[in-house]
Amino acid sequence: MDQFLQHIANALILGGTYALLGIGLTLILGVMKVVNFTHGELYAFGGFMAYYFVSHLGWNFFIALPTAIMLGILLGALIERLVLRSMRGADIDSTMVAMIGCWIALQNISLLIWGGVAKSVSTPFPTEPLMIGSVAVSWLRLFVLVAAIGLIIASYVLLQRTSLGKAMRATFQDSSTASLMGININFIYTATFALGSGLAAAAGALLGPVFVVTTTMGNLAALKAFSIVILGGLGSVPGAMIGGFILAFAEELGSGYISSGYRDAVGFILIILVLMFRPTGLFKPRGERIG
Amino acid sequence: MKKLALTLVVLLVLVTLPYWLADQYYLHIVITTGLFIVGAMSLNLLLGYTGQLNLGHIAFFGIGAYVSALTSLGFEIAAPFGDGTIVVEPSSPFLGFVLATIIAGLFGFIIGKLSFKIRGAYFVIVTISFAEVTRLVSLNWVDLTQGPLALNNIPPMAYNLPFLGEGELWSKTPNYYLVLALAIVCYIIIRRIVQSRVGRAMIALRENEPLAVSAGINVTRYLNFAATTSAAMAGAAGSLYAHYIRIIDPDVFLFIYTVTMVIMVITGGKGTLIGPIIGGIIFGILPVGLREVAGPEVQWIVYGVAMVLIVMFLPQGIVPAIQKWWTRRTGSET
Amino acid sequence: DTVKIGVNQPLTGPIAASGNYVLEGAKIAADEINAAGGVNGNKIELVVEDNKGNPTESANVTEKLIVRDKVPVILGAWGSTLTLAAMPKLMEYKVPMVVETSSSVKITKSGNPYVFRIAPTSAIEADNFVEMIKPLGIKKADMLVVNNDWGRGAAAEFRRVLEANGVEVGKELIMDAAAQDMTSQLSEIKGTDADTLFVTTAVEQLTLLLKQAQSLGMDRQIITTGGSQNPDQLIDHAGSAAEGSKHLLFFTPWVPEETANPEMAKAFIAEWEKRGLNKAGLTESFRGYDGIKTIAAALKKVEGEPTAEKITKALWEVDLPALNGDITFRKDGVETGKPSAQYDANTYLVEIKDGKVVMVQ
Amino acid sequence: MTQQNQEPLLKVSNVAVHFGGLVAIADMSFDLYPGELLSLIGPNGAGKTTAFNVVTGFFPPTKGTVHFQGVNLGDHKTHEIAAMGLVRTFQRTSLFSNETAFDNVLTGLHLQGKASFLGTILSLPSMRREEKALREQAWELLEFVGLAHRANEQSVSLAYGEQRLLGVAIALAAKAKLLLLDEPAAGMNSAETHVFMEILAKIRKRGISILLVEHDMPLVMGVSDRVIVLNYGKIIANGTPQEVQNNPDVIEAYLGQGVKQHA
Amino acid sequence: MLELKNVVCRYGKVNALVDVSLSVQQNELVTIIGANGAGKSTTLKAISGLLHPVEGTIHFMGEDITNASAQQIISMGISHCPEGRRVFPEMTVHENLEIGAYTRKDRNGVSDDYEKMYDMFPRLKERHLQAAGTLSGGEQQMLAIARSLMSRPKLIMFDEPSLGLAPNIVEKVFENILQVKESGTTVLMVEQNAFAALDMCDRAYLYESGHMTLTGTGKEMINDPHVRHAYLGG
Ligand SMILES: Nc1ncnc2c1ncn2[C@@H]1O[C@H](COP(=O)(O)OP(=O)(O)OP(=O)(O)O)[C@@H](O)[C@H]1O
Ligand SMILES: Nc1ncnc2c1ncn2[C@@H]1O[C@H](COP(=O)(O)OP(=O)(O)OP(=O)(O)O)[C@@H](O)[C@H]1O
Ligand SMILES: [Mg+2]
Ligand SMILES: [Mg+2]
Repeated sequence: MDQFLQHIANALILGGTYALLGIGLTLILGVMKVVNFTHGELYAFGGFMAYYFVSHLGWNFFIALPTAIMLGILLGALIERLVLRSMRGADIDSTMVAMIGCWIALQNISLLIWGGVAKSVSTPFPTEPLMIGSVAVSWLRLFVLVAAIGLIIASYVLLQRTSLGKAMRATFQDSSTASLMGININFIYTATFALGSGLAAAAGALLGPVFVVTTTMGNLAALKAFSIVILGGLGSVPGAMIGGFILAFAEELGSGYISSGYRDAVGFILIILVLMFRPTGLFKPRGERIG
Repeated sequence: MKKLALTLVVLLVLVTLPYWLADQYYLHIVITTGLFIVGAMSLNLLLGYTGQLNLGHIAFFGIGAYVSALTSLGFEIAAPFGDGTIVVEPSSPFLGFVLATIIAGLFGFIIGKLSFKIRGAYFVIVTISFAEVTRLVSLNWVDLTQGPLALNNIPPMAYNLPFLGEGELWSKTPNYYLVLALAIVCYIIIRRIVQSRVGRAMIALRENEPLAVSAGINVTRYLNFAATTSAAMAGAAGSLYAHYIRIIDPDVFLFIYTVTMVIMVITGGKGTLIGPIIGGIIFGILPVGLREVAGPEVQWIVYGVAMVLIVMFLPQGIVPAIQKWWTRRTGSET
Repeated sequence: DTVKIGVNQPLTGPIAASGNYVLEGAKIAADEINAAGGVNGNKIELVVEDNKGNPTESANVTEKLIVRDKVPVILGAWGSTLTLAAMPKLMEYKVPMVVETSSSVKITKSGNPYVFRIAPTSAIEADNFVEMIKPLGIKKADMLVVNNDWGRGAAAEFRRVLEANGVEVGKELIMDAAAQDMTSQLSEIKGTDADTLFVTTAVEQLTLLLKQAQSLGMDRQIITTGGSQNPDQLIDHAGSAAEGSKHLLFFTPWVPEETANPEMAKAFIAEWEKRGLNKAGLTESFRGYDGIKTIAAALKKVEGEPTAEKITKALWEVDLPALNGDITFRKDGVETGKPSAQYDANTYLVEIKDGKVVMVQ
Repeated sequence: MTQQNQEPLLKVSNVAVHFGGLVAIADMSFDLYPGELLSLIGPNGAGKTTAFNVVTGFFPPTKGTVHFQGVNLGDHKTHEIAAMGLVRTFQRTSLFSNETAFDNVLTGLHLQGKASFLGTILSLPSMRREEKALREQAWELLEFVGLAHRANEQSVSLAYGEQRLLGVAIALAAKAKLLLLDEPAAGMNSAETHVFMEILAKIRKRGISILLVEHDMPLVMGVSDRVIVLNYGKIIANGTPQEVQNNPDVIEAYLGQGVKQHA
Repeated sequence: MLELKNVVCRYGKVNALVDVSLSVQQNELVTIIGANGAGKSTTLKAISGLLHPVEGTIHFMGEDITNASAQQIISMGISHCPEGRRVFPEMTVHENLEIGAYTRKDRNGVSDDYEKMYDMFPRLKERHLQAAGTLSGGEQQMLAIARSLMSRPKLIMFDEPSLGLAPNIVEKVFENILQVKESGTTVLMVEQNAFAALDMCDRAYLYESGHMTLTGTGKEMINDPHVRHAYLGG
């Protein structure tokens, strides 16, 4: 029983982590329709920035975090201007390959800079767990969960309520018509990608202390993020969150009660099953019709 | 006429390659690249013509490799039901090749069936998931696959033919001809498919599914056919790979391999017949060239940047760009 | 003129760090030898190739080293799968390879007479561990290992030794090499009444594991095997979580005087620090150093043009004081008719006590 | 024209379609007889296109049944229904965009071909013969709708009106017995509409029955044998163009006062 | 107010517009008629900056907008209701209207206009929370028209506004276009329903295969034998 409760607690915590990974991608993959292979790199970038500020410059974690996010936004904007802008209108697959190229290049640049040795970020939180009965929960990861939910709500409000968010959705549904509405689509493209990148960096900076920071930390993270966003339904922010929690529960319980070796397999099989019954994910916004 | 001449020249070069390509190491690169090009061509059948991106394509390659390796090595596993064990005696690599092709194709068919309603990004994630699951199975079903301990000492491809008699292909040259033969056969099959009514049906699915079905095209049937064929081809390539490299471990399922094939297809020009071949040659040779001149990280960086530049300046891919340039130059419609 | 030595290591990708450390160690050895005038008057030259931590690439670069660069001998290839992938090439071209890290038993038992392993197999490691069992008061143990040849191999061998010595072995769980979140496995182990947890995995994952064990409020003896987990790095990264954990190592730079050849160890460590390299690398880099030294020792015994064939023969006669111990090879996998060479390496057990590394006697 | 004595070619019985809470078609029943040109008109959002979608099997009706030549279409997929000879065009122009006009029609001829998977891979002579025949048919069809001169244009680069015609050509290629046209003349000026009327006449000469949805009253009233008026998913009138045109409800709900002036 | 001088537009190698000159005065209602592919839509695209002429100039209120970006041009007070609806499919009807008013700052003014639009097209009010992509063709057309009116432009351009609309709605739309004009907005309209269009406009242009071949007041055009024969089917 205790163990079951512990698994549930772990799943909740992990779900928060996954949701956090997903948010940045909902903007770029979900709304912008760019298959963004740099997501993992921006995630790692956030982690390394946090490491650099906290462990090298000795900054307070809560100053390092926003700074890392800002830099992530800048890097994202840079990528958009240098690579994506000239690929506007190119089909989704070519754009994807461009992103793959950036991914490979960025990852090895950071290997040049940081070397292959893992870095760890010291955390402002007590290392002793918070005990709820027999269930132990790490303070740090509790904070991650809260932050994740906070960021998710923020992005939801941004997309659904603010006029910037509406301009974003409009632009990526039909950019030439959007420009006829007086929307500065160049700005929107850059802003969206930069924001998504910032969120990825945020995830990296928040999870850096939880795990260790390595140049390849983004690879697995990105794969999970893709699964989550698509499981939830492209472009749906709540979808990404629910997707994150579903995946987390599947994996945690799967590995707890089936086999630790098949932990991830359980998640992937779940994804296949869900999509078989809901071919456009759990919460795909409607808008297609025939005729 | 010109075309025919060109084809003949290319064929001549390919056939004589082992003789003027002095360095065995280069021949080795040509062989492994060749197998990846077959993978890319088969991927292109799906991506380029039905418009469905399969980011788990390597799964079929890997399945082919394992099936073929296990057939030729034999294995012993606990029976799924009840107790007792299933023992499979080693048999000929050629049988392995045949089974690899069939079983990989079968999996392709299943994926096609599973995702008959699933399209675009959702199809992508289904295929990725499938590939990951196969990787994890190969990693964890230790009885069968040796898991991470890898299947090694895989025998080389062998033949037993009416006139040629028997033999095993230890050295590179025969392996090269084997790969060449496979590549040519796959090329011809793909070419015939896409230039026919069947190919048009696939393209119709890519271009406009509702219109296609209302024109009486059973799109799922054609998607399935494409998926099966492309998987079978990848499986065949995987089999040859296994008997050539002679060790297979779960890393054959690595995502980066699929990515490599996708790069080959897109940079070369998806939906064109030679696109994947051109892309394959470039991204097969590039790493080798780089290895001579740059440090490990730098090799990768250049590799990535090259990729970005190609799609930035030729978003359609290299081959369509050349075709455009050619028609503009000759003014002739092709 | 010069003798070429091929080096086949993972220099990019997830295990890049280890590969690079081994390479640095190899360079130190090479420079040292060349500074002393080389072997039989020939300078040695390292031809370095990156196998990207990927078996196919490992086969590719082995091919390249032998065919393009015409190296008569190779050092490689860190991971067992990487080594196994390179081995058919050794057979094909009859070129010897000194295996510096790989631990899989398979390597020396698959009838390949061109592999000379200076790394201890999990079996050797486990056997050496026997005398520690009582002192550490191990009654019941769980195991958590990375899901690869190394982890699974270690699990099997330690289970063998522990059970033979009356220790009950409980859960045996695995984790994916790339996994970052092991809380699920740990929660399961937390539920058992075992007194000791044996862990086999790379240092990054180990760091996470110790942290997560702490965050689950798990307190029991944790012993890590495999020798590539650097305690310094654990102290830096896991902090208080690393406290009390014990580690099986093959080289102990903290207490050079305790090593097999203290003078050599001191000199090596000094050179390492002089080159401004990360201290955490020492427990990996010594392998590269010993590997090149072994090859050099063989070269010394070769008269005239050093061919692969002569070097293979010469390696069998090597008797060399090295960082891990005095390296000599015994036949292994005799049953195959084509025995490989194995050196019975020394192993040491250290513990992390109040942020310091101390030997466990 | 209409042969009421005959078996209906298409029989729509008590069909209803709901989207969630929203009722697109409340209750619709009508018959279409062989050789007939029946027009289905009604206000925007009355449910005409939805009716097309149900009849051609794009989605099942919430209630009711559709029979074609006596066969219940309920358990048939769209491509099967097309194979029976029931083919539709789309209201919002729908083409194989990156293909030339010619290839669009050639693809539309799918059902005329037999080429099997194996036959294709072996490229049997019969396949090559068939291929040649299909290409000839494609040319004929382009001639038929008067787009032959645009054959090699990318279909996206055709002007709006031309794209409409190409849509009709693709539908014809599928060997329709009954053609469902959803606002084919939208975007054509009256001269072009006249040309299109002639095309309609030619189509009918081929013995193809037509169910027409159109907001261009001169066209509808000019060509229809019979007109059905749909409003809020219910049929409010069914009769000859004359009857319908003077039906006060129809004028109220749909035609408005200006209709005479436009006609 | 708006002036095109010798404008030439191409798609790839195809000439879509050849040497077209056209002008619209303050508060005029001008229509363009012509056959399929004559270049009517292209003209509007060129004006709103979706497409840049390869030759010639375009001026709006004295400013040269030949190569300005769509966004700049729109914010100068031009609104373009494009061919083929082009509503934002995954946004609700109301959100589409909101985007229509994207450039506007006057909150209250905007909310009044929502009401106006919903009065003009009650059907849209019924459907205001429906995803625009699931609307019927005609409903989408209404939405596109309403959306283009939301920006309170100085010059509004309609590309075949009557397309796919029921006759009674067409009348209503035309009435509204006249009202819009009365209220001081200038209108440039492409319309296939030539009779009605010519009947209501001040001046008209006739396009034939990329060339502007005839111009005059609506009445003149209606009575022109060539126009009667070729475009009024009379
Ligand atoms: N997928 C859908 N989801 C929700 N509502 C829908 C959907 N499809 C159609 N509708 C609604 O059903 C009603 C009927 O739509 P339909 O397209 O059949 O109208 P129509 O008669 O074709 O109109 P028009 O003449 O404008 O084309 C419309 O009000 C539309 O908003
Ligand atoms: N995107 C495009 N690419 C290439 N050619 C195009 C494109 N759009 C239009 N054309 C060509 O430009 C010419 C003018 O097209 P345009 O759409 O302006 O005609 P139009 O007068 O609006 O016709 P319609 O009344 O059918 O809308 C046509 O010959 C058309 O084929
Ligand atoms: Mg309709
Ligand atoms: Mg137009």
